[in-house]
Amino acid sequence: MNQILEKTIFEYSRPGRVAAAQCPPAADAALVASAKATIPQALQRRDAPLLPQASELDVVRHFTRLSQLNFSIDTNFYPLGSCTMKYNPKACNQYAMLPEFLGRHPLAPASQGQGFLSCMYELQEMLKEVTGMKAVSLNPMAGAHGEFAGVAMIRAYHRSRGDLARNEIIVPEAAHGTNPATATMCGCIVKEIPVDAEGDVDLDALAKVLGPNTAGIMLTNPSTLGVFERKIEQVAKMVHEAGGLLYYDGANLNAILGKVRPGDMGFDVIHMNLHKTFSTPHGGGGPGAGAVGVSARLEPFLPVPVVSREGDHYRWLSEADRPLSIGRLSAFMGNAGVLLRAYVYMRMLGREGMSRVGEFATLNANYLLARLQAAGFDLAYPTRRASHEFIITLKRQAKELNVTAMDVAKRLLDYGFHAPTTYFPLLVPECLLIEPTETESKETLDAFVEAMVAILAEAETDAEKVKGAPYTMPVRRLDDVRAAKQLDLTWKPVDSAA
Amino acid sequence: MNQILEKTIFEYSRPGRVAAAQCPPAADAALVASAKATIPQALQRRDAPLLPQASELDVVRHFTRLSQLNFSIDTNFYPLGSCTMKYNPKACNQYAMLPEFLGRHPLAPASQGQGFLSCMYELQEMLKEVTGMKAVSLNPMAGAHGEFAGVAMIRAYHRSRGDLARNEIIVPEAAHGTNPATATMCGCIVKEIPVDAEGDVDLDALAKVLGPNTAGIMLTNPSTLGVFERKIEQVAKMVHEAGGLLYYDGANLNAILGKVRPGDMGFDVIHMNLHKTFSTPHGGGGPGAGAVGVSARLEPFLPVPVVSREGDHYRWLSEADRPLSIGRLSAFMGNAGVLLRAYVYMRMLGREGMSRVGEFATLNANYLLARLQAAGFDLAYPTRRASHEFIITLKRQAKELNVTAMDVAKRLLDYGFHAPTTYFPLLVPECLLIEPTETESKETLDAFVEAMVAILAEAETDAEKVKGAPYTMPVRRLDDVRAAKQLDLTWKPVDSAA
Amino acid sequence: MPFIPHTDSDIESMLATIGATSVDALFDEIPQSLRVAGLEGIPLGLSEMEIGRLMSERARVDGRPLSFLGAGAYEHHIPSAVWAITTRGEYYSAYTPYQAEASQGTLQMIYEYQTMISSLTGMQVSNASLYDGGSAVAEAALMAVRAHRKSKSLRVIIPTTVNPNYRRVAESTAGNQGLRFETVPCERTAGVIDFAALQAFAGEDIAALVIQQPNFFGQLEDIDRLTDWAHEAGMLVIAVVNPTSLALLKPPGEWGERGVDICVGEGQPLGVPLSSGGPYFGFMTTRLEYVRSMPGRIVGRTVDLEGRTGYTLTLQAREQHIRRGKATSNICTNQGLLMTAATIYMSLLGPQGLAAVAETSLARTSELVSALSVLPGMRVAFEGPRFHEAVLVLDRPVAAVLTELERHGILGGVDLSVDYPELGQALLVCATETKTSADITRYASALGHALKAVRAA
Amino acid sequence: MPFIPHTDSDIESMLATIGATSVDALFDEIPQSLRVAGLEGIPLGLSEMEIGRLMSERARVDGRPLSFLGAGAYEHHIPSAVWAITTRGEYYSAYTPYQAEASQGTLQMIYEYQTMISSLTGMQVSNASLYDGGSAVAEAALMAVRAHRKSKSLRVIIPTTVNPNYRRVAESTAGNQGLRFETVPCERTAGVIDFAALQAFAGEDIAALVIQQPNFFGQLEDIDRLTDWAHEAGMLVIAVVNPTSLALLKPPGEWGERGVDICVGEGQPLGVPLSSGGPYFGFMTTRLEYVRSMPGRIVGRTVDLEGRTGYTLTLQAREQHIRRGKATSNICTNQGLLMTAATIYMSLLGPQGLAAVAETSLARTSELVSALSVLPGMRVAFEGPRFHEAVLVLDRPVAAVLTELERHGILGGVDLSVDYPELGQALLVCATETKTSADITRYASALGHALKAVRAA
Ligand SMILES: Cc1ncc(COP(=O)(O)O)c(C=O)c1O
Ligand SMILES: Cc1ncc(COP(=O)(O)O)c(C=O)c1O
Repeated sequence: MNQILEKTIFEYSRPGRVAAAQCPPAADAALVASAKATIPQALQRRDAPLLPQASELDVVRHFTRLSQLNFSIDTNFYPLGSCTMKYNPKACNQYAMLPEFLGRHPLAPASQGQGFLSCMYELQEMLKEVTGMKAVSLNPMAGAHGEFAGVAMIRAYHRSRGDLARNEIIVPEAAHGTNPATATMCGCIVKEIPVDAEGDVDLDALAKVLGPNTAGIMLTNPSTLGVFERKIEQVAKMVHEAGGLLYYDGANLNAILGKVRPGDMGFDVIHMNLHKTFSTPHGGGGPGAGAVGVSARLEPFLPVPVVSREGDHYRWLSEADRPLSIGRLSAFMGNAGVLLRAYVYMRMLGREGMSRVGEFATLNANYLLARLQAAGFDLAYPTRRASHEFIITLKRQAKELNVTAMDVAKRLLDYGFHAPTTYFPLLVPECLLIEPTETESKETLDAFVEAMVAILAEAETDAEKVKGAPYTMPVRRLDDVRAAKQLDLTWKPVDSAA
Repeated sequence: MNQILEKTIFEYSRPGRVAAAQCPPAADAALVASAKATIPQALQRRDAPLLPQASELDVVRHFTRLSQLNFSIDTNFYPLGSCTMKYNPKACNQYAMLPEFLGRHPLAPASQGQGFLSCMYELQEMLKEVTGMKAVSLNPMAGAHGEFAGVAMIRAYHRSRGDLARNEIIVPEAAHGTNPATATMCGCIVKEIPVDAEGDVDLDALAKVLGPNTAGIMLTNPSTLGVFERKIEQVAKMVHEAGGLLYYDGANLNAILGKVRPGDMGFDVIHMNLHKTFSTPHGGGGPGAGAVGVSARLEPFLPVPVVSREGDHYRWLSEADRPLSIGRLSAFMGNAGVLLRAYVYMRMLGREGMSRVGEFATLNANYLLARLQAAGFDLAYPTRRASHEFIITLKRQAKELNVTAMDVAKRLLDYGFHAPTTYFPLLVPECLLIEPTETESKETLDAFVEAMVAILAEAETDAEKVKGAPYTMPVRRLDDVRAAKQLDLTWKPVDSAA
Repeated sequence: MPFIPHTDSDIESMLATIGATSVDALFDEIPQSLRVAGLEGIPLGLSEMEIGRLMSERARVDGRPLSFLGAGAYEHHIPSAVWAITTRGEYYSAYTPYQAEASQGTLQMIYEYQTMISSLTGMQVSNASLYDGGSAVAEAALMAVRAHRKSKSLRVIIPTTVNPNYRRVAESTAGNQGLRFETVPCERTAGVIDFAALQAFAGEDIAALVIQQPNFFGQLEDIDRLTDWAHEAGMLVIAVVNPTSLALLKPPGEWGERGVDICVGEGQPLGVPLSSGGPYFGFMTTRLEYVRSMPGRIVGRTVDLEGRTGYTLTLQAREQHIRRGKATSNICTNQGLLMTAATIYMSLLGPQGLAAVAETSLARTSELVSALSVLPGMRVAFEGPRFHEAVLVLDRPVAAVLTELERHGILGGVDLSVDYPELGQALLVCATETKTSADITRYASALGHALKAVRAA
Repeated sequence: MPFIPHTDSDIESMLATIGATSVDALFDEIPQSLRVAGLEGIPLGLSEMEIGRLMSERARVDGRPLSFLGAGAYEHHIPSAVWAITTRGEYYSAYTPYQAEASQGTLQMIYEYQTMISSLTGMQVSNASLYDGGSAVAEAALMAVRAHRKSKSLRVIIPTTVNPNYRRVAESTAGNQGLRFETVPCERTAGVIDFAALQAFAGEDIAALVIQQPNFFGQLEDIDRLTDWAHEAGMLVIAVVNPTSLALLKPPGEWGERGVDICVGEGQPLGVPLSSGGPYFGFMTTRLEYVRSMPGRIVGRTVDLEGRTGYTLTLQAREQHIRRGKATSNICTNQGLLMTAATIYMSLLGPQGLAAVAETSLARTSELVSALSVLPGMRVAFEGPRFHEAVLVLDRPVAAVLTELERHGILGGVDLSVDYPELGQALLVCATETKTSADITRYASALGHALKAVRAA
């Protein structure tokens, strides 16, 4: 990590400086002048925008140095529960970035994109197969976007049957924030239900909320508690009998890839986070891709466009072909480049590799669980198998040593490990949700356990040390309260001394 | 910079681990077995080589982390005299790495390489123009390799005239080590001559060594002392009259690009470090490219192959076309990919950009010189203009404060600047040879001056601090003596605890 | 096993530690009845070498035609440095910067992005990206309804001069929350909002007016008049803009007396490859007063324990992971890497470079329009100022002409006859700075042939 | 000004600081008579956009034919990770690691490389690369002469089974120091060194024997016998090897009773793209006893002031920057970045992967030879074991047949009729793991057509 803090790019800026190689060749000046003259003064910009005026070297150096201030999969182990931070194969990037793929315009005719479209078609087919769904649309641009598509389809389905009252979406209290947020985005009412002491859905509570207003339930299985929902068949039965549909949040698909399929569990609609299970990069916050899969009865409602094959020819199906579609969620077809990466990844794994994902993700999680438990950490669900992830709770340490989950998380950074997910799910106090993924080696897991043990020892002998962490990052702990109170969201020229 | 030291890749290795996606698809097992059976046991390998058995993620992570332990142009200012560490435009890399260029086999026929060959031809032409030479060969793979080609041509020239006694190569004492080493490689005897107090060649000394054995003289101008050799025309006259030829070491071409041409100064043969003046990357030690240019009388001796244009068609000239050639210096045609990068760079600069290189390299050097001098640093040649580089000497500080050029160099690393070239040329005591290049901004130069001033102040108040530097690098100062005495050149499995 | 590092002995010792007899035993909580038999529909795995060859072959099938397509996605020069840096593992493979201390690179970059895009649009604050231009319009509509202090209306006016796909996305997204989109036709001379038709809404309770500039046809709207009218009518104003154009055109923050309230758009022109439609990124900027209604992540500058400057995600109470069902949006993963590319792009181009891109695109489009419209059977649909797109009307079927042009390796534009039948056989063409005069001549000459090959209707 | 950051005010204030009136004044020490007028021969500068388009067009002209060429440069699968990492700015734009503390990345990488290549060749020590395979052979000959303790001979035997271009490079390089290369013909049945002819040198004072394995024809030499014979005759032995083949073949360190003395070769097969011939890298390994005679950089592991492990350049007293005219070579800049790529390649492939590459190449070549040699007028030139190349002899002009194949998009091999007229119309073909059975079938079928099109001689 670069210990020398990097000033902002604006501080490299000097009036009149320009990375000249990037300017387009000067078009005929008279042509430009006469074209500009067609634009009335009132429509023209007066002052230049505050963009850096920097040399190419300064820009390259600045952003290269900035990059070194980041943790990333390529440099660090990232046991972030629910996020599936696995290795992103370089091949996926290289082949998605072939010049022909990059240069293809979204509105280029299908005749100029059979190569690309065939990848998309095969991706749809493969996703159907691994999820057990009947049809897939690749449009949604992230998990939450897929959730939106899913709930919108559920609503459209009920509406198409004249079942207009169904506007309640049930979510377990441990659900990811996007689940209730999505329900709201879709104009639904959120009904939260508790889980029982072993992490399964509380069936009595479920029975109570089910009714004629039930549109559906959103679940992920294994749940965000890191355990497999054992009563899933019963849940499906109850919800279906009540006239609701089941939505599967695919964020945890990695756990069961090739082992169980959401379609077989009774789910009617599912999104897949391709940036988790299918290893497209997280990119420091995105892009993702949240393809949706549906059972046969929801197929007409899928968002458009969808690729179809007709003989040897591939083409997009649009509104005209799918009059019941919930419509378009993206100006074009979603995150095509991300989809290409997922396609390359899936083809490299293949049939046999696909099931290994679930197996080794689960093996790694259970191994890490066993070792951490042996090292004295408390599990949130000690009687359960871990799926691809599991939760430890530092409630005891917080009480006895005054060291919180956040403190341990920050201290881990000093040991070169990204922190696990903290304080999610909210219902487990002082929790760390740990997901190692299948791509990490036993040695890495062992090193992580060692770091956790060392931090526990520090917490016992020198809690202040842990509470003051991190020490070796480019900055110490940041003042979030100040950030929210004294909003400073854009750089201003007067700052240059800062 | 990553402060967590990185173990060796061998320590990631575990028997049986394999980055499976990289293995070729299994060919028909029977075919493999029968093909292997044709190879006698005695010719087969018994034990597997000590290559890492690592996962793809471990390899990516290891080499990414290692990279962060480096300084580089993309992250740091590098005022390395004689090395011309300028910005390497990303475009040069991107366009040299187009799949068609990367995939082209060196023995592919010219008919399958007109695109590539046209670039090479135009590169030859442009290099002729900027150097004032009559013909160019692109073969040599670095500066020293170009020097070799040059001296070999000088020898071949004399030999072709029956002038067999000429085997002495004159070099100024300040010359780069590759000059005398090259003379030896070519079977010549090295004659060193001194420079005068102002850094020009000592003409009396030159006159004394010139004679019937003189093959030629190797000079760079501006010299490695950072000053322009003012008597160059006289030197040329004297050497030519003595029957010798003049060799121009193009390492310092950046200083005079578009301002003066070696051909016009009277040089008969020249090499160009494309990895300096023409901005191909240094790559942590290479590759470079050391194209050679010659006056008309040396053209027949140029190393082959050379691209020629015949009508609209480009082809390689080889031994058959150039019977007097000194021959082949590379198995194929030299560092083609480097040459493509130089081509892209030269086309982007163009005619007007080419002269700006010399101008701004010189402006930056003279500015830095003026500021450092004002800050109290001693210049080696205070009466002279700097060319693209200049020398300061810390002789006084070494004596008064016991702080050496090496100490200052190491301390600069802590300030985020790569050290200038130290202890070269050898004739200036405690010297720092400083070359900022034209691609650095005034602000960067100013920041460097500030660091130098700060270090000088430290040297005055706390010399031990400077002598103990660096402190913020991944390692402190290394024990070079131990490295040379207790040779440890390869990792051994027993080391794994190290 | 591709991407799985486990050796046999690893597996054995890990199982021993767990106390399980086999990997399969770890799935013992899953009802046996649900277990998958196999995935026969998935082909066997390929090595990287094989997939590389397959992808290269498919890419070659698609080729690289000379394209004059625009309509919301634009071919611009992308400096090599942009993606060389963006794909560095430290950006590419990092997670959302929730652990601020280990993510200062991404966070500072977002802060710099927020600064640039705010300034470019003339607004005060920005978020850290939305999915794309279309979804940004939808989010803006939802936000306007949420943020409007004086109106509870769910109605938003979105004229037909707004990109039809943006309108569709807005409808399918925001329609679910009951938003109703009112339409206003385009006026047929200048191809801009029919102001008279718009005025019909005066006096009604409407949350917002959406104005796209340049509009979908490339024509320039009279943004000052529209903005002031809407504000006077008690509506918020949502601008939808092309970021490249803002190097030349008045930024939404300065439209009319007060400037717009929310500004969104497609970020693709800023260094993002066309890539068949994505990943792109939507941008959104607004007034400071509305920042708490904004969806998406926001980065703020603050200090650490020792008083040093640092960056962190802020105002998270708007977001789903804190506020859940009451969040401003359900967005979580956004388009961070594309925003990274855009930040590097804007840094490399600078105000001068971006202005040159805009001017050159403007000039090339005017050159293109001149070259094409003189051909027999071709005419320019609209008069009045435009940016880098134009609608041409043909006297014969556009689709057939485009197919002819394809045979010359040219993608001649977007057929508008489906989305805008009222315009007749209309074609939307675009030329950016990537097109040379020679390209334009080539197009004109191919079009000459194509027009001959297709009979006039 | 591309790549120059100076603003007008920078220039002004810098000149003021210097005390010069103009930039031009800074050149006042250069005789006016020498000043260049202009560079009319150089075209005007292009923007990155323009050069990008030009290069893409030129690349397209060259295409991507199906190639069966070898002869010293081999098409292998290169994992994407190799160049994604190698081109990271921190490797790509770093200087030679003279400042060790600021170059631990490059230094440790070289140390790891030295370990791998030493083990692959079965030798004790390695340098950090030479220019290419050809120059490595030349340097090895010079080194052998220098290192030989008992002989002052300048004669080195280099049989015709060694790559003819390596022989040429050795000659033009080492010839200048008076080295004399003796040749030995190849024996015509198995295409290997004619041992009888070699034995004629017994008793003479010769510094070294060069043995290439697999030899230029792809055939395997009887390396144990040759090595022992040379050692007994008082010569040093220089091995020239293909690194891929060493995953299968006996490493030079184990040839004969004592192993060879110097081992060199072309590193290109280890992750370096063909790229029209370079940049590649030469490797060189040797016995510890000869390390001080070795040319090129060497990295050693040591400790820092605080006892931590670190890496540094060592034994620099061999090198030109210290020893000047008495250095072991004039090499300075080497091929560091290619060695970086090779180190990453070897790490990704591992012993198992590299063995699979070698075996598959072997198998594919045998498949290729079977498919081609059954065609009328074709025969295999040599019997005996080979690796992944083979010589075929035709009954008609090779050159004409190759030209025919080109029309089918196939580069059919290297025409040996110029370098080895004694073999007749000979063609050197190669198939690596990149070739599928379908490719081979395609070649065979095209060859069938080509043979028909060219009349037998
Ligand atoms: C369980 C769960 N559901 C949904 C999501 C939302 O996915 P995305 O971030 O791609 O919108 C996430 C991602 O963090 C998740 O972990
Ligand atoms: C003056 C001078 N001459 C020659 C060389 C040798 O060039 P190369 O390292 O490319 O062999 C150098 C490079 O360091 C140099 O500075």
